[in-house]
Amino acid sequence: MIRVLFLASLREAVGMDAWTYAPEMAGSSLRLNALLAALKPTLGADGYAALTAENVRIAVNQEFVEGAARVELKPGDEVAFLPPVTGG
Amino acid sequence: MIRVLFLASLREAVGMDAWTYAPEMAGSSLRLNALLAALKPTLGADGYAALTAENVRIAVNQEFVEGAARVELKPGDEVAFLPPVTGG
Amino acid sequence: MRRIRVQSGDFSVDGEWRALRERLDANAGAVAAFVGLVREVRGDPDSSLELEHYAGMTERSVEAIVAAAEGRWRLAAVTVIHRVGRLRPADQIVLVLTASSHRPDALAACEFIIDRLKTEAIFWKRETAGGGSRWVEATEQDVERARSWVGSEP
Amino acid sequence: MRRIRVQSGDFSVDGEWRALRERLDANAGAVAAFVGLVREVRGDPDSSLELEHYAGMTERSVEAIVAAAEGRWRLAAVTVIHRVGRLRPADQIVLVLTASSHRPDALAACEFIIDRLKTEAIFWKRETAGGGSRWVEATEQDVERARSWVGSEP
Repeated sequence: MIRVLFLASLREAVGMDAWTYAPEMAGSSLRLNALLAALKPTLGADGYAALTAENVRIAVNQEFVEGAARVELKPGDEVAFLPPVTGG
Repeated sequence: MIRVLFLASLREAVGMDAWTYAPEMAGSSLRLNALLAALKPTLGADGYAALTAENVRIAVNQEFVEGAARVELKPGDEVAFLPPVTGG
Repeated sequence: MRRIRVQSGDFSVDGEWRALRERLDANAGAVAAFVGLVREVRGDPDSSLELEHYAGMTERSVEAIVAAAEGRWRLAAVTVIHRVGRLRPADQIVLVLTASSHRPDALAACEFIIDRLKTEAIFWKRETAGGGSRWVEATEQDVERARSWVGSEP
Repeated sequence: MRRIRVQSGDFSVDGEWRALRERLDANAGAVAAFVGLVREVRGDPDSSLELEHYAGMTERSVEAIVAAAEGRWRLAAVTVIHRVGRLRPADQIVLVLTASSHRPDALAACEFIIDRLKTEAIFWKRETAGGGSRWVEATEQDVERARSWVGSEP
């Protein structure tokens, strides 16, 4: 089971704050781009476009990752989609 | 009567914090360099050298002045000798 | 010595200043501070600001900014408090305190930390005014300022 | 709005911060602060610092520095408190508070004021440590910093 979080404006863009993905993972690894592909039908075109915008960053277990095709996920991981930040 | 103040390290260099100068001023103006000349015998060579060092600034009535030969004094003026400052 | 907090409650500038001062030894000659206050949005006194964070990752993003400052300047103590949740005009939103032996280090580190908080710390702001609301984006100016520290020597 | 004081008594950072904050409207989003503390001289815990001023002219020299800052940046409020007399290690010596709508103005003005106070305000420092005492001179670094503001655009 992988927990997926949509933060701030992305929560509104996709219409939910979290999504749980429970694929058959035994024996084979799951890459981040496979998770994105699995999300696509759930989100619709607009939501998917928002998540994959150039300025959206992805964190796995609260660490930023790059190159969705190379990132491997394991059961229990938390994947978060973060829009551009504005603190201070 | 003109009041002359020696501030901070200059007070120690000349051995006094203030000096009062009461020349005959009626009819003629007194220039700052004449006051310096009048101070010289009172101060001795070391004290005079300290007062006329390049980094010493002079204020008349709490405003900095430049060019002692041009500055005119009138009775009641306050002349101050200020060594380099260090605030903050 | 670091004190970093992300909290919904208000903070006391006085309390934080006292707590920091107690941690200083007799070589700390300079403390710089920055306090951010919520500004009214588009002249609407009923406007508000909602600050969102990602618990855990946000705290670590602030820690990383403070660690970067500690790597560049000699700092005796640093405090960063950043609020989240719903804030109103004139509310305190962020506090940065930096202490050092010398003035230039304390001032530069304080400015560096607040500049980076604006562009790198994991917070999102949503402002509500005049019946509408929108997510705030980092301004070009903020991004420029944060970038200007890259490669510049302390 | 300016509040400028030269005084022998201590000041309260909290009190000054509250007083300044009360004077701000809902457009002031940034307050920068600097507090100078007396450092131990040459590791002597019994060292002390004596600050001398020239009553009247000193206050006006501080006013002139604050006016110069107000001319360069948009400031909603400025507070400067500078102590004189005998101070001990860890004592508060100077406070600068600058408030503005925006962060860059508050930060730059605070730094400008403290840099100028170091080199232009009419104060003299004499430090006593290890049985001897000497008048402190402005460091090359302080003079350089103050000079670096000349001609630089805000």
